[in-house]
Amino acid sequence: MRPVEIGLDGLLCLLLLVLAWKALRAPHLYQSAIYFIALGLVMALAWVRLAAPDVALAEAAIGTGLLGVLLIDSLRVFARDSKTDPDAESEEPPPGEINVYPAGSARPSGRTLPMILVTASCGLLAILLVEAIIELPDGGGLTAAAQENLERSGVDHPVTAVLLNYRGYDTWLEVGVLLLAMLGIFCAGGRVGFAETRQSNPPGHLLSWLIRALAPLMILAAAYLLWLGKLAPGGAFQSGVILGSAGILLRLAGFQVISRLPPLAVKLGLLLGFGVFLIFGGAALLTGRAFLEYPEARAGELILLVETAAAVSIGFTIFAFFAYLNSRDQPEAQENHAREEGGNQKP
Amino acid sequence: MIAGIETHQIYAVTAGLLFCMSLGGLFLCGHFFKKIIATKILGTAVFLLFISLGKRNAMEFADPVPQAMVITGIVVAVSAGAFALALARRIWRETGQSTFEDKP
Amino acid sequence: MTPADAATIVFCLAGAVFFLAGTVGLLRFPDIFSRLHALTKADNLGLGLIVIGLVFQAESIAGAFKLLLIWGLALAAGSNTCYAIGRYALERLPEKGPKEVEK
Amino acid sequence: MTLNEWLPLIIVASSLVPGLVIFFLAEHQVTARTVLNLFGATLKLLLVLVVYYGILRGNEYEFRYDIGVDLEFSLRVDLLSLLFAILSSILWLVTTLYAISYLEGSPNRRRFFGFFSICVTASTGIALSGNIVTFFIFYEFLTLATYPLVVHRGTEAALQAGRTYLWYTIGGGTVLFVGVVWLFVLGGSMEFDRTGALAGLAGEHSGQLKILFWVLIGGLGVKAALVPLHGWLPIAMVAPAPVSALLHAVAVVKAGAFGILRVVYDVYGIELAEELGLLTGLAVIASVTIIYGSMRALAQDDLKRRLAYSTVSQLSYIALGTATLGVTGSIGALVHLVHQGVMKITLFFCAGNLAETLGLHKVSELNGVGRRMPLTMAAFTVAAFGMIGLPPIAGFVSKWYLGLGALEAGRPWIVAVLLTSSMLNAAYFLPIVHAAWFREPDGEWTVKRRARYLETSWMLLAPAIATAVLSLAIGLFAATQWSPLEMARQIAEAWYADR
Amino acid sequence: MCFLLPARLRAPTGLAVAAVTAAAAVALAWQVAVDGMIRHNLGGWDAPLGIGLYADGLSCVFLVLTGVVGLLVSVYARSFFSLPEEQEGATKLFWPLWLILWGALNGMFLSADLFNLYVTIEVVGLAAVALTVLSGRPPALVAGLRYLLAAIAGSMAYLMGVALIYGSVSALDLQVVAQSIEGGSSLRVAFGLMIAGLLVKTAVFPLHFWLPSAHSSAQAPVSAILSALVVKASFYLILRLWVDVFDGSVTVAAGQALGALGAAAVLWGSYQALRQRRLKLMVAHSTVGQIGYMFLLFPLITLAHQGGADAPWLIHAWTGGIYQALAHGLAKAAMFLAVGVFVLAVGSDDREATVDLVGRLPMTTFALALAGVSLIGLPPSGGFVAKWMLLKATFTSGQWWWAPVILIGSFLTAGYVFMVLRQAFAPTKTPIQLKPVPRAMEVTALLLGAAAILIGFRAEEVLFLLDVEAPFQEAVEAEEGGGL
Repeated sequence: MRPVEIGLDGLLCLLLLVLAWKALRAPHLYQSAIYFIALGLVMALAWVRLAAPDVALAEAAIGTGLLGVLLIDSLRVFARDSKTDPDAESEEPPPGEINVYPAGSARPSGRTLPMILVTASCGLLAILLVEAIIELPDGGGLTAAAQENLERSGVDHPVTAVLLNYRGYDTWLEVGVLLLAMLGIFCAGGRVGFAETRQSNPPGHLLSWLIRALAPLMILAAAYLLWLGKLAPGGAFQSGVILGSAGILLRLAGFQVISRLPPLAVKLGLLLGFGVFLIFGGAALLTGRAFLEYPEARAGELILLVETAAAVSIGFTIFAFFAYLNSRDQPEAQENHAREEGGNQKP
Repeated sequence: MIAGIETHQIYAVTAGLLFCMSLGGLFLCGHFFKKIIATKILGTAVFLLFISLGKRNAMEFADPVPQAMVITGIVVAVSAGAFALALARRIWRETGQSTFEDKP
Repeated sequence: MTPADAATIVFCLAGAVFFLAGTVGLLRFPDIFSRLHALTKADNLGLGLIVIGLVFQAESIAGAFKLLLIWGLALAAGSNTCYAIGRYALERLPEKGPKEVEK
Repeated sequence: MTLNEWLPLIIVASSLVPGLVIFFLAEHQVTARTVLNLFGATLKLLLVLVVYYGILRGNEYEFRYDIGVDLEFSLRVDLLSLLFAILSSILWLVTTLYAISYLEGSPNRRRFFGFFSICVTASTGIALSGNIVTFFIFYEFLTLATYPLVVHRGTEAALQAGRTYLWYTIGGGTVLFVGVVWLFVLGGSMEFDRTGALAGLAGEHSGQLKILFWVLIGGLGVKAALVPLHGWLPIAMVAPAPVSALLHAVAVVKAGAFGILRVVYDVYGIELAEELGLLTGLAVIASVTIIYGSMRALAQDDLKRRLAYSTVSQLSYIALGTATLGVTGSIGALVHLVHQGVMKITLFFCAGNLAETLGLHKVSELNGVGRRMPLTMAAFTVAAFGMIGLPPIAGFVSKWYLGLGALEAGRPWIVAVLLTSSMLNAAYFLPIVHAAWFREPDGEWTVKRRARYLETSWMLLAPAIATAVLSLAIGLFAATQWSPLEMARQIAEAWYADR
Repeated sequence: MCFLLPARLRAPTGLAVAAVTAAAAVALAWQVAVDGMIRHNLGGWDAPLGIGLYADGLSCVFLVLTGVVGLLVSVYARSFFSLPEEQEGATKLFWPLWLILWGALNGMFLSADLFNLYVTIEVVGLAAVALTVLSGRPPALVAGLRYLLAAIAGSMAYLMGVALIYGSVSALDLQVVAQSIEGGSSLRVAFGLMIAGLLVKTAVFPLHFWLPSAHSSAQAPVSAILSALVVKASFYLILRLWVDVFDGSVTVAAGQALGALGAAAVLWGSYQALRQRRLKLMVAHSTVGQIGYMFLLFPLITLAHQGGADAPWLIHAWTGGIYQALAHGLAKAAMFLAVGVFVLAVGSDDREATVDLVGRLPMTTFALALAGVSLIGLPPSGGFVAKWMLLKATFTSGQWWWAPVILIGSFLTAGYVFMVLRQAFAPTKTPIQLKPVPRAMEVTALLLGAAAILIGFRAEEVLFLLDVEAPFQEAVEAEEGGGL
């Protein structure tokens, strides 16, 4: 290890810690969100330093990109929607007041004791944990095993091999988690289905031109990454995320995307990845192999097919998260607004 | 002394610290929004440990198994986070409640 | 050290200087428009210089082309972001006056 | 499996099945319900008698069923269980007849008879249990089955009584649970026919065994209403008369007393109990209870409450006899188990008749009631004299043996207790008898229920008279081969056989 | 092998899938009982690279429990969600969510891979929260968020432990890990983190803070699923880790600590249940208490290790704890379903509103009573067998200090169960109009209650199943040898 490298890694780690601290302690939610997104970006650098470009891609795209968009979109809600208490209505700041975010860390004075307790126990845990981590043996891992079996797996990139072949079951479940989260968000929203509305203030001409131009490019990039996953960093997740962000961009620019699709297609899109996995798994069982086992000779093609389906589903679901949350509040908010106005007029 | 430190160790220790910090944050932060952020950092810390463990061999290739697990983990964590956000938003809209303490 | 390496070092250093200047500008300038100004210059030029520096290291024409594509995309995205922020600030300015915008 | 193995189970099921079926009948299907009830009761009695006959011929009846690991469900017939089983099946039949008439026209009869049958199932199960676990299972089952009966009326007082009853019995059950598990850990599954399993442990664990004994007695003493655990019994009086009758005569209190018998004789064995010095303590507690119960009974004006305290007192004769070392004392205890049941059920039937026919609940209202309801009061008088211990009624026999046993064991103070108690018995029963027969009525009777020929409905009257006659008969014919006394003698002699 | 397909369809299909799933679980259990342990390597890759599914007696017992409860709850839910009162929110998503949850539970019982277990517990957690907030009522939403955050924190702690284990032994398969495990502080910390994370999900005192509100604010079938099955899943996992993976490295102190938490849960949960006026809250608190009983198993099986692997009480403690899980699963499902019927019919879940329940809803009252009997541990019932075994193990192993906890807990349980039933016999002065309730709902509640009682009659089959590849083989053999 060269001192320069140590210095660089040390600096990155310090930055990570500081950003995390800031994200947790910032007085405003908005700042928290920004620090968190910055943390994600630095983290992506850290992944690269740790020779994990796949993870870096995933983190930057999903962990920071998608979640960042969702967080900031949520801030809009937390800032704008007033309490339903009608008395408080008049004291609310006028609409458009963006910078007044509810403070997140206002803490009643009675909570000193739990604070000390929590801090102390976390400190203790930290000591134990660091000791445990330092004690871990050097070396080990399954790199060798993964490499050895690479030939039989049908792909050349070990991470993809693990994701889709060795541990394909996890990936299947994970696509299931995405589907589940979508259902959960439906539950939380109390409404199934999407209601995209046109943005109240349309973006400028320039932006919509750019996004129109970018969308096909992004789809192309997604396809490229998918293909690349066979031999180099890339694959279903990264590609899916790019697809999803294409959708989010379109949506941000005010396009209605999901509403234009028939409901059945929406459902199919959400289910595609999960279903294709299941079909392959079942087929393998029927032909006397283990669940999710690929025949060696054709593993490459089959994996690509499954990956494509998974990518489409992932992209679609990620976009659906955003589309649902983003559109969720608007009709009702307007409705409320209309009702209030009506109420004001009567007396 | 310094030369004996490996890259992965620096990151692994950072992961441990991050984990504890965000765990404390999860308990101490009041607002739903910050609690959600704390859970995300918690997840990131765990993933960091995984990946740094994969780098132990100081080879060109990092261990692919933890990488694959982390990619899976990130997706799972983001799904959970999105769900939590959706819930928090709904609660805020329905009741104006933004922490577990205040009862509107 | 080959001439290509030397060129890379020069261009990348120049790019870094632009980034540094842009960051200082972002931190020190008083209002939103001048900050935007500093930021975009640094982004576009700094990134451009670094890309050019890296092109010398590219193994193939395709690789070099990809690097340039990145720059192009970043340019488009950067100008759009700048445009959006500026427009937003302009709309709000009459009511609120200049204020902190953090990105 | 042969029929002999299944018979104990069938005996238990003969009341369980009708009970469960009754729940599925509609409230208004009176005939079906009555037929079912009587069929079950008769069948049970017949089966018990068949088994008795078989036992006398040397057959063995045992049903075993493995629940898992080392929990075993076992029903086994021996003479002691037969004694209790015969008592409960006879009295169940009689009480069912009585209850059908008593509750005529009142609501929720389906529920009542359902639980009534289940309650008898539990007490038969207790009688036939072959080991301590099975005993415990039925013991707790009994608690559950009687609760709905106690609160049957649903009034505030009934609910209150139910609550008290539950706290006492569940508390007792919990203590017993500890005792049973502890016992199990020390001595294995505790089959009742393998007495002396604990004897080997006496040297090493005598301290534990002593504590364990009192834990077990503490658990059982709640149902056996030993002072100071008797609090629930007088309060539970609010239940309908047939329930009180059954509760006091067979079901609940006898379960406790029966349990004490089993623990002393079949679990510890009389020798071990004596060796550990446990019997004297038990005798003292029983004596205190006898005297205390009688004193309290004196002070009660409510007829059923007076009877209840009388139960507290009379029950402890069984515990007292158990604690008296020697065959005669044991015979007294065993025979009193039966005699007290028959006499006490008579008294409750009569009290029920008075309440149901004339609306009389208080002792002070009974002046001259003998003229209006001569048959009822005649039955009452017989049973009351029996309780006091006048020959030749059943009570005399048991007291005689108890006293004799005490003298044999060299504990004359027990005789003193018996005499005091008898005097107190006389003091609270004789005024009732006197008032009923020799005082002038206070005024006109307000008649709640009319019958054409008799003083009240024959279905109410017949059971009371039958049990009165029975208590007279088992006293008179105590020396014959088929009497309870003879059975008790055989059981007790078996216990002391190896001494 | 059963793979359990979540179907995105409505009630009839859902019900059909439920039946198939339950049948598959039973069939698998049968196969395991006959042929012994089954292992299936997914994707054809052996451990350590691939993920294995693995069914032994322990997993089958839980699979069958889930199958039985799941099927009955499905029948109930079909009626429940067709009621006009329960149409608000996203209730039509009940079926897909519930079937995913069920599939994930089964996946968890079968999985033999630490990371895969993480994914399944996360699926279980997310699906459970989604079901909690199904009605969209504000209390449910808040409770759901609290539940979700607790669940995420718990699974992250678990995952941190997994990372440490991977770091030290480079394997994730349970069996491989178990073989290659050695002592060391990193393993201890890993174990502590995993257990702590799972304790949050199992809602063991004092980490139960999320449970009462979540379980009581969900709709009736959901509450039943959460209380009867979901908390059992993480209990199963703790058990699995404790006896199969960290077998050699658990210490007496750890066992005692877990037992102490369990004991505190028993007392606190039962006491809180006694204090509640709202029925659903009472039942939810009762879950906290009853879960505590299951954790009394740990000190008993742990001390045994020090005393040699053939200690006679091992088998008692082991079966007692698992029996408690089974009996509680059935009884609590019955209780929540019965309370659900009651709330629908009467329109209130106040404890005092149960007046004259016997007369008005006899079947439901009976179900409630049966479930109560099993919870208290009165014989004959599954709860009785469980408490008997546990109590016996405490005495035999000399750890008598757990005995008072078991008994006081029973006593408190009796208290709150009878507080409900006490009112049930009181006749009403003013006849209250009851809403009609579908028959199927009453019947399923009753069936579950009856099942909770019936497993007390026949423990042998369950125990036989449990014996397949069970830990403590030596103890079993010693026991059998001694018996012969």
